[in-house]
Amino acid sequence: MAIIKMINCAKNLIVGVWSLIKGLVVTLKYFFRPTVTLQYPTEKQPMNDRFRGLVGLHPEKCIVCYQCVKICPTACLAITNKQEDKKKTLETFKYNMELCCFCGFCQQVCPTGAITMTNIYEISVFDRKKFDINLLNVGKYDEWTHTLVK
Amino acid sequence: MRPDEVFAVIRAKFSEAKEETGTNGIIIPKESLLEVSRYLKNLPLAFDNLHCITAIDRKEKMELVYTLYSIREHHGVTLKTYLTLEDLNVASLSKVWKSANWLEREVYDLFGVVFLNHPDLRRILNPYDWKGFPLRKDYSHPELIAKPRL
Amino acid sequence: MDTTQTKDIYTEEFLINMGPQHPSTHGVLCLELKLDGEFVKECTPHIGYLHRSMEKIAENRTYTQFIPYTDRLDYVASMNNNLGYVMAVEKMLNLEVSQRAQYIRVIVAELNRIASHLIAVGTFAQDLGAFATPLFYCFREREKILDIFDQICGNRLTYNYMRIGGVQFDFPKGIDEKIKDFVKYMRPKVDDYDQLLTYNTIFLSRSKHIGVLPKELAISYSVTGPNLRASGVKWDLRKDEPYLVYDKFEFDIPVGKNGDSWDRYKIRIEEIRQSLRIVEQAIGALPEGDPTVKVGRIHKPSSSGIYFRTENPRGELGFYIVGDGSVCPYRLKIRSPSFSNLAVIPELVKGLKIADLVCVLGSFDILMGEIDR
Amino acid sequence: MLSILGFIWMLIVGLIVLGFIAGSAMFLIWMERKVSAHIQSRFGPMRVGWHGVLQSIADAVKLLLKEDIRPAGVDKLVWWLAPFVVVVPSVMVFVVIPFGKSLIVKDLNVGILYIMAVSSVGVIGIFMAGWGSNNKYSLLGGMRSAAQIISYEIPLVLSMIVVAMQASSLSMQKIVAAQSGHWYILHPNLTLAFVVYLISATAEVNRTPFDIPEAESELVSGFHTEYSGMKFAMFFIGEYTNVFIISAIATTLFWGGWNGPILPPVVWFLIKTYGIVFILMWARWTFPRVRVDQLMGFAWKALTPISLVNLAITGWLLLR
Repeated sequence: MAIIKMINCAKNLIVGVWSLIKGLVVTLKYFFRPTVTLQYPTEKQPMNDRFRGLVGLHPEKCIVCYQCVKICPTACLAITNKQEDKKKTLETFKYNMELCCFCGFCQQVCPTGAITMTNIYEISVFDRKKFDINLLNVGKYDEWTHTLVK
Repeated sequence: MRPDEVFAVIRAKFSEAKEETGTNGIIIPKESLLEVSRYLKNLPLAFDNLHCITAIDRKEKMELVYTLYSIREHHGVTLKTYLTLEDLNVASLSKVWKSANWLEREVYDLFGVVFLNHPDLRRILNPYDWKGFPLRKDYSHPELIAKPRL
Repeated sequence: MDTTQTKDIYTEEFLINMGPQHPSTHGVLCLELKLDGEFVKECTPHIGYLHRSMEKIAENRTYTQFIPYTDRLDYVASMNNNLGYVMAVEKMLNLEVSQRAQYIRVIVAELNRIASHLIAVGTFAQDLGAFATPLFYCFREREKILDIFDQICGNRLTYNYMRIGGVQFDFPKGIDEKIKDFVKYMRPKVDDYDQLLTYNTIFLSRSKHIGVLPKELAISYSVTGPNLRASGVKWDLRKDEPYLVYDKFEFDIPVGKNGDSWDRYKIRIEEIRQSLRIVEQAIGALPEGDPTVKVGRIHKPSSSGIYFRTENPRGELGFYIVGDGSVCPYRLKIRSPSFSNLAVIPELVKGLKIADLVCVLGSFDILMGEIDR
Repeated sequence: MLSILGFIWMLIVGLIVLGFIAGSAMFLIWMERKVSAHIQSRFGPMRVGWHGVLQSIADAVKLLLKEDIRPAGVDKLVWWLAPFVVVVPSVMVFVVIPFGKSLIVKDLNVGILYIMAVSSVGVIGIFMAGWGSNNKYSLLGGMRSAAQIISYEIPLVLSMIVVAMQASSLSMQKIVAAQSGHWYILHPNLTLAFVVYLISATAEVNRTPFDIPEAESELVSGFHTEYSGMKFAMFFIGEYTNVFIISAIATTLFWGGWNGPILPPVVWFLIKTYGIVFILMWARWTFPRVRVDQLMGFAWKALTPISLVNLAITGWLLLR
């Protein structure tokens, strides 16, 4: 009995050591493989067409149908309009980015393609007030785009 | 077993059970809930899995829904109980199915239904010193922010 | 408290708060531990630190508007949450979904299952002290899946891809080649994990026979998903109550023997293999058609209560929805798998060491986002 | 006159060694980050200097400038003293490490004994840190560390004694000189001793798979949770100095020290040492951590008997 026990013990030891060596082989294999990460701020992943970043607007296309405001789950869009002889025109288009959950509903529901989702995703600022964005302002995203690497 | 067969078996044992029209729900008066669930746990029905407990605030009454499944027999049933708002007490099922413990705590936390003989009836999702029961329809909180326009 | 007092030297149990800030509680879970030296005498979980009142929010949102919120339940398997929710609503509406949409749903759900299991495996290894290396390997592979999702739906974590009645976008050009490549790439990697971790003797001795969850206890606590299967119960909704087109694919349900931590880990590794099989079959049989639906459609279902559950990576995700014919649900209950899975942990860890507690917690793969909702 | 010259020489070598310790700890930290990064398919530090070689210096400056936070309720003296108690013994061990034929601070005739005595003082520092921090996790870490290091001391010492018997000297230089022909690693019994030594030394310096006093995922870094700024840096320097020391001792005792053809002795010594350091790092980034009872069981049930048997066999081989 004792001999069988000893043999089993030795067998376990050998199997155990062999399993450890196998693990070491795996890590050594990847040690010599090329790395897969990017050097982030200097190298960036290419964005694809469907990426959902900050909300952008083509004001000339907007027909003030309020669909985007109605579908927004977090109520981060707000529109006011002017009534000029039966034709509505856009007056203000406020976007509270703090509430935005980047779901893309507003872009998908827009009948004329006035709302787009931009590629901007590095959206940290030091001042909370900067999250209240006037989408009609042309230079609204300068805060985040001027540092972008082209 | 199909849902109507399950109902037939329950009906044969408990004459107070009623079938809800349109769904597979079985309405049980709250007094016999514990007895019925003890019966359901064992053969021939073998509902070994209490999957979900939830409450619905129907404004004038509180509806409790127990979703049961049987892993052994591959069938399911929905038990329903109605409580009046004045008397929100019901027997705890945590002795029958252990999963009832936390699920009942959750219902207590959000709706204020008191489960009698529950081993550990404390709030679970809200802070322990929270006032009120948030999922009731008459609940309001000063800090609730504006809903989106629907 | 049990105190043995001899004059002024005495010993007593030692109360320690593990969490809400702790590296291996997988989020903001607080475990109040009563320790006797290294041994756990009592464990009381405190949850709710991530409570965002999803169920109350749902009562104030339209059926479509709630889809992005489901992303935030189990945030490493958003596709599966989306799927469970939209299928529950479709069941209320008796909506037919086109074949192509169903296939696409299966493919993305299975890819997301792989991504989720990769995180489970990686963090479990991390909890056992295999510092960062398996985690990084898993994240490397997961990144490929996220790239695919990024192309399909435009986001890497909160996909918001499923729609009531279909999906938002059709597959872009060339994505099926990419998925096929991924399946080819992934298979040898799973073998690597086997070599690096699964049969490693230290890993085995740490996780074998630790936190054994017997069959009856698992069923009684309504533990679901891989954790239930590890306890030896052959129960998978994809086979037992097939939804979508799962009945058309060939795959096995891995079942564990002992129900210990190692089994729970091993089931996940095997499920990655099975999911790869499903993805491969589905991408080969992808039918033509238009899977997309318009997002602006208003749904006004009415029902006195409908319960629908799907097989999520962490277990069975159920939605109980009551509709009163208005645009918003009257009541929406989310039955999250991790909630029930966590409830069993205090019973399992009694008498184990702290290191084993971490091991058990890691092997259950809980996620606070869906526990606290 | 001669003794004054000898003393000055000792001082110069001592200063070189002291500079070397700081440099080597920083280099090792960089090396660990690079090795772990490449094992994990990442880059690691890349920005400060060529491939981030100066990263450790940047980190050291950052740690120096950091606020030194003292948590409430600490045992002031013990808490303050602990980092020094950890660092000083590991620096002291450098006295007897032979980098070259004459590049040794002082060739004590009780070299091995000195190493054994001094290096085990470090555990007191770790225990002090655990006790003084007034943190339950730290206390658990300190307790574990005391139990672990005391247990692993025994196989460590037993495997070093084998070398002392083979060389029939305790002096490090004499041991190296005895290996000028063939290195001790070529003897089967000494190979076994080397394996035992390496395992127990890994446990001795609390590195994965034996890092239970730190145990990031269980005890949240254990004994040094509450330290910040330069005190934390001291623990770090202590840890990496220890890594260098155990590799250097392994080189000296088993791999022929600075012996080697063509290249100068110092280079040989460093090549061998960093080779062993690489093995330690490789293992650290591959294996999971063992549990505390398995760790103790392994020391008492496996390593100690093996090294005792090895000791007996060596004795028999020598007296034969």
